[in-house]
Amino acid sequence: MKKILSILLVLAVMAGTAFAGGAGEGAKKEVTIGFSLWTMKYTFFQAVEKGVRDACKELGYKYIMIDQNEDATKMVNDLNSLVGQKVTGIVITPVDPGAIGPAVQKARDAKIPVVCADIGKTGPVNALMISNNKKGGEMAMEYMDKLFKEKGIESKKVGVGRVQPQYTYASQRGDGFVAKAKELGYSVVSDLVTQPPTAEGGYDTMQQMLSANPDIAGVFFASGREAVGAANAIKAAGKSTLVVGYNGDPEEIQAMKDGIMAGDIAQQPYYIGYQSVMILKDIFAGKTYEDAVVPVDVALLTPDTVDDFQKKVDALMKK
Amino acid sequence: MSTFAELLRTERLTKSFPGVLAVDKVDFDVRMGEIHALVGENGAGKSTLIKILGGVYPPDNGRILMDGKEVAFASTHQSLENRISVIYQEFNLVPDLSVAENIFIGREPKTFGGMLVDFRKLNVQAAEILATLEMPLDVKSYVSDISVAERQMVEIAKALSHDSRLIVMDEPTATLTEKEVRKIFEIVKNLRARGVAIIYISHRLEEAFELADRITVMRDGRKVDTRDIESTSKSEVIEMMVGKVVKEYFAEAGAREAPKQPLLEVRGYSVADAVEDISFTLHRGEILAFAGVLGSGVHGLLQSLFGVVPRKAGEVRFEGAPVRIDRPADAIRLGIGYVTEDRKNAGLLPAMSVLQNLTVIVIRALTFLRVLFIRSVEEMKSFTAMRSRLDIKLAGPHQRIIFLSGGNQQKVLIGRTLLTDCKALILLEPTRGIDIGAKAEIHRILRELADRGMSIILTSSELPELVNLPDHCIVLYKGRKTAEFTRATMDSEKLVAAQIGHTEGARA
Amino acid sequence: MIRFLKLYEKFGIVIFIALGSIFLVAVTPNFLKLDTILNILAQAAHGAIVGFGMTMALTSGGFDLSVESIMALTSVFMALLIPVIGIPMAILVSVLIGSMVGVLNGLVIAKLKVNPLITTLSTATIIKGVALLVAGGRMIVIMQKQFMTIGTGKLLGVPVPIYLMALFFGLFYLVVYRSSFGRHVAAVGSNESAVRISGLDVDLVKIGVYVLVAFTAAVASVVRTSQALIGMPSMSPGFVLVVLTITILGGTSLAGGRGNLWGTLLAAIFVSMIYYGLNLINVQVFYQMLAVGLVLMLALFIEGLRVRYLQAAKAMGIKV
Amino acid sequence: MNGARGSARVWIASRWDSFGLPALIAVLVLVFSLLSSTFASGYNLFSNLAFSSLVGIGAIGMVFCIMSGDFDISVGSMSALAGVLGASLVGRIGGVGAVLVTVATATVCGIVNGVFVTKLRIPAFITTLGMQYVYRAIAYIYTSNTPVYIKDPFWLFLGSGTVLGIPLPIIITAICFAAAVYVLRKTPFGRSVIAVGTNKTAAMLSGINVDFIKNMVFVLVGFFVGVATVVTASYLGSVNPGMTGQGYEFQVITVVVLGGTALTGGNGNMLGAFFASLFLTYLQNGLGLKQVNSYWQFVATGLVLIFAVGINRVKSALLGQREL
Repeated sequence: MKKILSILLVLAVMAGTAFAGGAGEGAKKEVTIGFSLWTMKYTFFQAVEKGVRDACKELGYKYIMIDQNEDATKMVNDLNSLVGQKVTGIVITPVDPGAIGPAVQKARDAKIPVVCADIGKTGPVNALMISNNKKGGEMAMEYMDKLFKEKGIESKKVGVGRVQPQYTYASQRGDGFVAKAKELGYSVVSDLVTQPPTAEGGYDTMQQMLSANPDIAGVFFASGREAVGAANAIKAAGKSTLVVGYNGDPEEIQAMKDGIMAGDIAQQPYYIGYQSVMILKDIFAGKTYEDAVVPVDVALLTPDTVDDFQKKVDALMKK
Repeated sequence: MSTFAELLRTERLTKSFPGVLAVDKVDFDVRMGEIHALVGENGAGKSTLIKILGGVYPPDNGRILMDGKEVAFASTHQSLENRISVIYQEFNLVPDLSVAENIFIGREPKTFGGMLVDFRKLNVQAAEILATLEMPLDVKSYVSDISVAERQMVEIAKALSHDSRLIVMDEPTATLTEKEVRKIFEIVKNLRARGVAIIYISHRLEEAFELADRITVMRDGRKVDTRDIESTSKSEVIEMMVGKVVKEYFAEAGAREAPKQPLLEVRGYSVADAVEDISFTLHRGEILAFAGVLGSGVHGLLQSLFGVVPRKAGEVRFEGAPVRIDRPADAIRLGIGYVTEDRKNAGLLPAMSVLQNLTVIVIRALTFLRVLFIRSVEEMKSFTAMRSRLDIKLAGPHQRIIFLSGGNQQKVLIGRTLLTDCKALILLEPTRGIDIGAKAEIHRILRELADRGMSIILTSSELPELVNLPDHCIVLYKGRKTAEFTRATMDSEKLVAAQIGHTEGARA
Repeated sequence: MIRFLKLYEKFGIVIFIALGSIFLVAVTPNFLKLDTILNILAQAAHGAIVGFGMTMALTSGGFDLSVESIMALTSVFMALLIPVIGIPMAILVSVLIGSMVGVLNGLVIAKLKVNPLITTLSTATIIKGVALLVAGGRMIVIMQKQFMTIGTGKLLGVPVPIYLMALFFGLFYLVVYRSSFGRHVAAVGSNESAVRISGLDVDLVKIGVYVLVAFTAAVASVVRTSQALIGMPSMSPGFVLVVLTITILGGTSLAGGRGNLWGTLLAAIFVSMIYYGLNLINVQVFYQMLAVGLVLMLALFIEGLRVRYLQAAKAMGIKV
Repeated sequence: MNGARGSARVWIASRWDSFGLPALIAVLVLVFSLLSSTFASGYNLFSNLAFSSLVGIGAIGMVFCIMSGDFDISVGSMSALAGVLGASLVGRIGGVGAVLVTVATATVCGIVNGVFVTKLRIPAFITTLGMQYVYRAIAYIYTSNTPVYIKDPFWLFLGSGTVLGIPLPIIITAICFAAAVYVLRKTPFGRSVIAVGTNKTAAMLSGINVDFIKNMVFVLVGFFVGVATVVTASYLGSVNPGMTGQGYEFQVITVVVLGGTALTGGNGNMLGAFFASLFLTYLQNGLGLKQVNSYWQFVATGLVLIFAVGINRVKSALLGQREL
């Protein structure tokens, strides 16, 4: 009996407030962009977020960001919640691109356009801005090949440290690297997943690679901070193995300045975020996007190019 | 050492818990170097009173004075500082520490500038204290490995190590054998000689009268009176305790024809660490008692008969047919009931109501299609029936069992098995730690059951129970049958002798 | 047999290490090399150090799931403080801050009597948030390269973390088995009410325990941070499960009362060896997971049989 | 009883189990709806309700488990394994079959855990700690780490469909909880679970087959995790061997404990778990909509947790259920 009462209590309150809320809804007319983000814990996503926010500011859009906290189910609930408050458009950087299908469908049914900012997509999204992970891996290998030739390094042994397996989109970086290595006649002697997926994990993994192949010539780590850890391990072991990372986050830039990292594949998170909103703007303006994929190029950073890259980034992030 | 100088006095001491007034304006005093017996039925407030003295419960009202000065008992620590040690019934030793560590817990001798424990010194000091108790016990052995009596000693040693002026003992002999009880008595008396005051709580009046200088009786949280032991008598004390005169403190041998048909036949029964090659027959309507001190294997035997511990050898026939009893469930199915000696740890279901505790065994019988849904009405019926049959005192069926008095809890446990209308009932220590009133009631109940044809096996560490209750009593010593008595041949001296191994001519 | 089983209780994990080593020696020449072995030990260090703390927590009948967050918090503060007050002071202060989380855990568990599991689960969330707030969500690069020595340097050819591991083992050995505090921790885990009655301040003991766990986590964080040279507000995700696996594999029971530091030490080395070894031969990460899980289950399986055998022996009246 | 104040405190305390969390939820909802016009839309409240069922359903089995004095932290991996297995079979055995397989798989995992715990007497926490590696690994290997998409209309309907305007997850949750409450309060099994949880020995002496009960409890955990997985999978439209159920175990345990079930066994509150799950959902959603910095959200959630569990402690203290 008590139980039933308590349930009724909750339902009653919900109904009441729902009614109250219902009254408020009709009011807002201005354009609102809802942004659902993987997490605010890592630099890359912070940059994406900044891009989206700036774009909205520029266009005078109202902006709501909800953090998925790396939880796929929460992500879906957040999306539904955004749909529920009738936002004008949705940008999403999904922690699990495979899991947005139904939610996106809901949004589209409610005439709300959805743009994915990187990672991937399922369901009827209007557009996906995605940086070219595979190409990034290939570029890393090509760059290494170039350096080997310059430095006259004979060893044909290279290694790759991948991101956690559940992030399939990012394992393409590794795939690209491995494919290109085979193509250029290198042998990938260790192909490991970095555990834990942080700098100190990169350190451990690199030590293991070095024990397995002391003469390993170069390694590619599919995530920047892991690459930094790996570079430290190489330094500590007094080796000269070349390290190339992926992302273009400040810690990598610093590592390259210190000369412990040979190169880095920079993504354009800010641009991805910013551009996603611009696509929405076009859609609002009547331009049709259906299931469009907008590849975003990645740039190779070398010790020479790193400085002005950093200037650019700082400029953007300070804006 | 001025004997009879007042050591501790409580004034209008009051403590209440939600729903109960546990201790009600108690004025109570203890003198130096006296043994002060504290008696009263369960729920009379004895335990609460001593827990206040032990600093476990802060009193709601009233004051406590030592040597005439008011002192605070906010924490166990403070009461120890006031050199009061309380030895609770449920032991407060740490199984995973050694005897020595337990005695000096919190006060270990240190080395390395107080950083490390000086185990050598620790063990020496502990050994010294145990020596004064003439207690041969390895101070390095883990408490988890020593006997109950030994633990009792360790508790006392612990109290001495605090060099306490007042030691409170709650039922120290409840689980001990006659021999061990003697030992404790010696120690207690020699403590008195040293000027230590002792508050001695016991349900065994004869102990109180043997030991105590004064006796205080409590009832319903109030103090009834304090008397000098010379100026009172057992019956008077009992009267004060129960408020009414309980006739026949123990059920009397009624004229009963010797039971005939066998129900349970046990042959060549052995249990590891307990008994060797035991044979006996339990007849319908018979009360069979097993007497035996700790280590006699009595408990092991009875537990094994109910399938709690595995048997090593031997055969069991129930109603003529050979049976295997590997799990309690088997025994219950056959119609054997079991009441544990360890109410707290093996009997009660603390999180559950009295009702649920009572019907736990038979619940499936009270259930539609045995699993689908419990027929609440039926359940309540059987509850009320059993409640009135055993006269269980409680607030209501949904009251939590833990809020009942020991006696009533015991009744619930017995009622639990009776609901199964079993043919045989095994009881271990049926009246341990419950008050005289309840004792008498439980004995009456057992009698009635036997008269109705129920066969009962029980064991008890209380001599009068063994002497008066059973039709037939078997004495075990170190796992073997050493003596056997019938109602006719029962003789308490011989019984005690047989229990402690002096069997000359005891066999009847 | 019985004696063997008693021995197994303490050092059973050695057998696993032996078998593991034999396997790895057989499959890869790179295993049986000095620097490989040193690296394995070095990579075992942080797990072992926190493992010692966790062993203590389990001995007290408690639990700590907040170690990851504590490491993150410490890491962040170190990165922020090193430029300001120099490396030694920064380490000191941030380890202190990390240990303070232990005080928080201890207070909630001891005073509010909230279950340790749920308490540390909550504080883990809180501290994660705090760490992110302090760092402003950034990875904070540490410029002072000499800080690397702690995690990556060598002394007489032996990595520094190994020394730390040894030091902490010795330290905790004394604390757990020889100090009165350690004995009281065991006592609390074994029979709390008894300890209360004995007039000991149980709450203080508990708080002490959680401070120690936090302390070990903070120290582990120093090692890890110096290896990464980055202050990370999100450090070593999933580490707490590794630590629990180590502690339990080491044979410390959740029941409390008795902890097995030797076991923890050896188990840490063993776990490190599995991951390191399997990576030497490029085993896919899924199979590594499977390996760890199966090994743990196997250990438990044997443990179960051991206990059963002892019980059976008791039942047959064999003195155990 | 000392004075009216005391009795008032006891009055509240004794009713906390049934009304405490609902009251908190009511307050929460009211506060947030005052702060944000969008929070309190019926749509939002209901979609949150549906979301909270993902953890809620999984919590049902865990309530039984924790009441019986045990524990299962393998539920996350269990969910992943069951999900990928079921989803991968849709093509061959159809939606209904696949759903059944999913539930069955999780249930089997439960049996495995149960056998380890009861037959080998290994503490459940440890067993499930080990199995959680194993289940997750098998899920990875079986799918060679590729997400499996749910296309089957029937299955999708279970997670995102509505009946009479009510989202199906809510209906499923309601049914599950109704059944669970019934089993717990009205059947001998429920009684046995409590008995085993509050005093194993006494239960055994009362003829209860403790091992069987414990086994069943783990089976229940598996079963309800299976159901939760089915709903979650169709809610997400896919199962991902690496993502599904990440951190699920702690979410579930959190709501169970927050719901007023004691980790010491015996005392439990089935509906409490549901309310707790709802409570946390509304909290996070509200904070999110209020644009509270996500770092602060961590802090807030943690504090609320401690606070809420702390209240349960205070309650039992007020009721004089003090253990010495």
